[in-house]
Amino acid sequence: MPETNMITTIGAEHYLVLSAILFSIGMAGVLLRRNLIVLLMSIELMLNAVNISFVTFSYYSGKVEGQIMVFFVMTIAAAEAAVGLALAVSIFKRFKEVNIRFFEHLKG
Amino acid sequence: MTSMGNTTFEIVINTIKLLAVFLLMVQAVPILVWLERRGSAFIQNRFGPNRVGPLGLVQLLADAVKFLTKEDFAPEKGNRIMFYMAPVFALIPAAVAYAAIPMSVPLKVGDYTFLIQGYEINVGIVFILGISSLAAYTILMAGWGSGSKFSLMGALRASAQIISYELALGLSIVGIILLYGTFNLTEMIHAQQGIYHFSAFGYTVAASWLPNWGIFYQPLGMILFFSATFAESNRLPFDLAEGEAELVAGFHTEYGGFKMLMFFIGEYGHMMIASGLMATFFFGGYSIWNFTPQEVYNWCYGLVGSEQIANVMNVVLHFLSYNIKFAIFLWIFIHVRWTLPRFRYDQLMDLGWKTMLPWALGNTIVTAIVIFVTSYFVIS
Amino acid sequence: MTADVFLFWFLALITVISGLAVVLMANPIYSALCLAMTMISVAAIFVTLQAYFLAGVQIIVYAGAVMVLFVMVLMLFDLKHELQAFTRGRATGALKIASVGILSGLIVGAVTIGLTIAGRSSDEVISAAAAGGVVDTTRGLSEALFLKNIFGFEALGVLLLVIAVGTVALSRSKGGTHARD
Amino acid sequence: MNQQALIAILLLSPLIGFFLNGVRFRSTNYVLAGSIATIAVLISFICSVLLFLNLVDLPPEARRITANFFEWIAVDKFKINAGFAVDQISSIMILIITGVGALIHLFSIGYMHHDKGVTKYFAYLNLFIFNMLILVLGDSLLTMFVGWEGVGLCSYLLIGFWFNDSAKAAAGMKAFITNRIGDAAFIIGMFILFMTFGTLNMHELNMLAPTIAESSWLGAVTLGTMMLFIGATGKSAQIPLYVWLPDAMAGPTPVSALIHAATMVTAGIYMIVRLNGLFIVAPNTMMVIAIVGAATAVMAATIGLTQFDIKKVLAYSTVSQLGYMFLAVGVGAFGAGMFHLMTHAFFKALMFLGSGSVIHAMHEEQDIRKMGGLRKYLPITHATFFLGWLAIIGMPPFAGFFSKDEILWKAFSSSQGHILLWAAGVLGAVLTAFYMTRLMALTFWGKSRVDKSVHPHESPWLMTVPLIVLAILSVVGGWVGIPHVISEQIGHIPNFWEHWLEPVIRKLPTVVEGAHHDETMLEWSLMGISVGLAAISALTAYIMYTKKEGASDKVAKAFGPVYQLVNKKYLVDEAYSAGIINPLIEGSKNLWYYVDVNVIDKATYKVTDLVRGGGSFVKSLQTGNMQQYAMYIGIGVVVALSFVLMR
Repeated sequence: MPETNMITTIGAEHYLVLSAILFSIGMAGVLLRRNLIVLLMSIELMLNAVNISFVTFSYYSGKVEGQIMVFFVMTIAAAEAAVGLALAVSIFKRFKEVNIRFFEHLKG
Repeated sequence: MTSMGNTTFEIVINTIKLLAVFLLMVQAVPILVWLERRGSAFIQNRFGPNRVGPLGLVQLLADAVKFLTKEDFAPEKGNRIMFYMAPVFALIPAAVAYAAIPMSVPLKVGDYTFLIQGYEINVGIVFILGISSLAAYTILMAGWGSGSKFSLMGALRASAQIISYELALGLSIVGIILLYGTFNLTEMIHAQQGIYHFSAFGYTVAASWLPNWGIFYQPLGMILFFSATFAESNRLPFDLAEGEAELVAGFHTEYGGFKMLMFFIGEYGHMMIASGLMATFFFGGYSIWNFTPQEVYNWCYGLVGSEQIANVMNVVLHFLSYNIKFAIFLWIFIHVRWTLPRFRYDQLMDLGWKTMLPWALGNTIVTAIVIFVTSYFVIS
Repeated sequence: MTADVFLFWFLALITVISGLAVVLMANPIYSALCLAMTMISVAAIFVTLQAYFLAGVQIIVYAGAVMVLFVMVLMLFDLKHELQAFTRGRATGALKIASVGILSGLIVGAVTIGLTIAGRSSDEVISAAAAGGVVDTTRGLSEALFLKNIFGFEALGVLLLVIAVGTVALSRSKGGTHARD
Repeated sequence: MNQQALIAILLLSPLIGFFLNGVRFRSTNYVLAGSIATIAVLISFICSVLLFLNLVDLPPEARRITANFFEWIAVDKFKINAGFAVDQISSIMILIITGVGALIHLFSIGYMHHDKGVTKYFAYLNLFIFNMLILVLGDSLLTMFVGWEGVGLCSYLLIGFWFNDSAKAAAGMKAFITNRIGDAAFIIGMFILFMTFGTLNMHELNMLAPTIAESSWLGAVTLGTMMLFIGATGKSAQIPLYVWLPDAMAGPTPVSALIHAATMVTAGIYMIVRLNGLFIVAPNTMMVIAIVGAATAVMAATIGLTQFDIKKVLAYSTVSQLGYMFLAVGVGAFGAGMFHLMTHAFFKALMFLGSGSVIHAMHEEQDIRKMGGLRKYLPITHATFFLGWLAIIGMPPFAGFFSKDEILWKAFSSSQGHILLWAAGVLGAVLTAFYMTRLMALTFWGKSRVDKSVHPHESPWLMTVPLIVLAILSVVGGWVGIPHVISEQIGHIPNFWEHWLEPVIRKLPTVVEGAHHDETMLEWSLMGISVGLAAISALTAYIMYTKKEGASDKVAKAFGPVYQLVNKKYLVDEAYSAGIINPLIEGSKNLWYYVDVNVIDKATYKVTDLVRGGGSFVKSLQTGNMQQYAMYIGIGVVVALSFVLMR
């Protein structure tokens, strides 16, 4: 296998590592932030990271199915954002704040 | 990034072209402002600016000087970063989107072919829609950064209006996309050249004098699209974002001077995108009534006898054709602004969600069915 | 260093920085705007991967609609700088960060191992892409979507309908602009 | 036109009618509703006629038109098509169903015009026709069963049509539940037949039956056919499941005419005739069928003697006539059974519609003790009813004579027959003549006992036209099957009926010994005996109920307890409720109290307690902090991924 320069030759690994980094950032956001809306945004970040890897695989395998999955993910993301925001709005109406700890009232 | 060209010459020319398109857009704004002021005066039966220079044309320069020399200030309670960023960002979507609209036939110079548009992108429609939807951010940023409740209210209204009408806007052109089977604006214009003709059930129908324009296939789509673009560019009768009776001046209440001018440019830029898209989707783009570019070229060639000059002439003629259509729509924008009253906010939302969206959806469905039926069943 | 390589590093940098900013900014409005930035740069990354249509859709759906909604809601709430933006507890915080770190490391490891096991170094993959190539992406995409994956498409339609109804039900307040009584 | 398309139109036309009327069921526009329904059935009738003519054009062996619309069920070897077949038997049935059905629809427009639920009524009628056509045309037992259940449903809906009256609603329920018993047996029969033959297609069953009969255990076939027959006793109101039919008279009278006289109740006979190849290899079942049929014929006729409700008399008469048909198929005279089915459809529909006309004229009065002398008020009804009467008591040359005589002759002469069966048949005929004459006498003849406030009037043309058509059919309907002995005397008219059915009906040999001449003499004399006895019986009844008033009461007193027993329908209903229904209810109560509460409930409580105990432990892990949950997920992914990578 010829030695390739990791900086001057861009391959699938680069995109996938970028995707992994973005995913981890999003996950850290989900775990660490307290604001419900920022939490939702972090989830969007994770979904985007996954989208990148889908498109990467689609490109490097020459198949279009990966992009179909991105479509589906986008739709799910939009739906999730809509419901999440609606929930946030109702939480805000009730408590005048959107802190995640208000959801602790929902525990069984 | 091959779209910028393969050789240095091409890259340089393309860069210049991008700049030229941007400047073209920005320079059109003062003219439009003058046109709007004179036009409104004409409509309201008064004089308008007519003192500075012939017909008041130099008024533009005076205005520019005034804008530039005004004091630059920011509201104390506001968010300075956003306040200054918003007007700059207002320019970007308009300029980037406008550059994607083809304005004339490609110019052939030797081995090179130059497109008379900022750049070509294969999914032009999606791209333009996406970029112009980013305009909502600038308004929100301006409203938030101003730290004023009028600004914020105006910004919220405007952005809600923009994302609401984006649906109707997008759906209203699905019919035309289905019809031409492409997202590429140039291909779309190609499909609209020549005389009116289409094939159905295996037969070809042709008219002798009608042009092959989209409006004759999608009249409903045209009306919906044009109305939605009014809302997208925040113009009367949909200028709830400004609503001076209620909100002072909406999201740009706190702006003055050059920053204000940038918002102006953004708004007019949206108008220009809308007019350009109207011309491209429904009125054949740069193509000339009843003639294909090849016919025009042949005519030019017969006239001057030189390929090079004929080429240039062809380009110029088509550029003129495009600009005439473009100007007509811009004038309609202005005329409507000074003719129609403003909607109430709930009327606006009703119109968007309960009237235009269903009609656009119906238009899409009917178009799809008709295309399927006429192309699937062939009567031999 | 060619333009493509430069573009990738540039976009990757913007993506990572704005992504980090989403998580680290204390003011949620900045977070949201940074996320919009991330979305746009992800769209640009799609363009470098020749997924033009997806890039457009990414901008329309994410940047143009979803994020505008986020920003609107945030502005509506008028949330200022948060005093306590992050969760409490050092031990759990450390555990969380550690798990995230390990996870990202594992993903990277999995990717590299996976690519090696598959015996496809990036060169081969690129040549495969160049040979096969996704040429007319929009047409291929629509064919794959409407012919092969039509069930998923329809199911998503149903999902969106349910979501629309649910969202309206959640955020419905008494009265409104059309209140009759 | 394409045959399959014809079958499709035939089936779909009533269904469309049902939907058209069903979606606007609150409407009270009886003209529109009736027109839609009648035209829908008329279209079906036209299709039936066209199919019949197409069938005639084919050579006798190939007279079978099939239409497979789609594969309905496919599980391994078990494959059922939505397949429909028109052959000699089913073509006759569809003609009867759609023809008589159309007439009854027409009659209903007049009869139901004042009813609020008229649109719903017509929707139900159309649905019934549709289901009946499925039953008749379905080429496999399962397809037939769909129609079988469908007509049961429609019957239930129409019996309980006036469901505000709890007695009528209960009658509907009784019909439905009684039918369920038969249906359960029918399903079991299908299971057995499928296990034995590996198919449910009736054509294949008929073909396979003789080969199986030779090679394998006959018990399965006997058991399967017996189960099917029990199903048939439910649907066709035979002992022991006949009790629902008299109660079913709670429905509107045209319904009684269509469903409970002409079509649905004959489904059992039709089913047996369709499967004649199968039944004929199970002589034990055939014997049971014949005995049950004969017993029902006599028993129902005796009950009919004592009833005073005009519709009840006709209902018991129907049960009795159905018994005749079962007697016929039981002795292997499948053709005769179908023949009687057809003639019975004509004259019994006629009589029910006639009684409907009478009831209509008498303002919903059904008690024949309050009638009498209606002849002068209802001339057309009387005339048509009179013809129907002649047909049912078997007077030559009316329709009933030919079919009934054919059955009696076969009961005597077939290898499955017996002289006792013949005697029971003759007894039934005599009783039938008596009670039908009684009905005629009390309703139309003699002195008027009509209440002063009631002014009887002749019905509108919408109701009389169907009566007239059916009366004509009752007269001439039997002429398609004139027996050899008679046709030889009057000039060799061929027996169309036998020729038509010959390719699809298996025949049993006749076993009467002696020469041809003797046989003819025997047939003539048997014919003479039955007709003569019936005539005497009718004359007696005529005298008893018109000339000598009080004679009937004297007879009733003379028989005393027997009369009471018969009048109370042999106390069968009471016996059922004491013997079966009440023990069932008591047993269920005990089951509920001892088994359900003490065993099952307690067990489930124990399980829930266990789960709840476990849950309260797991609950403590749920802090409600979502980020903690997310962390759990993250740790889980880390563990899983590292496991995969380290492996």
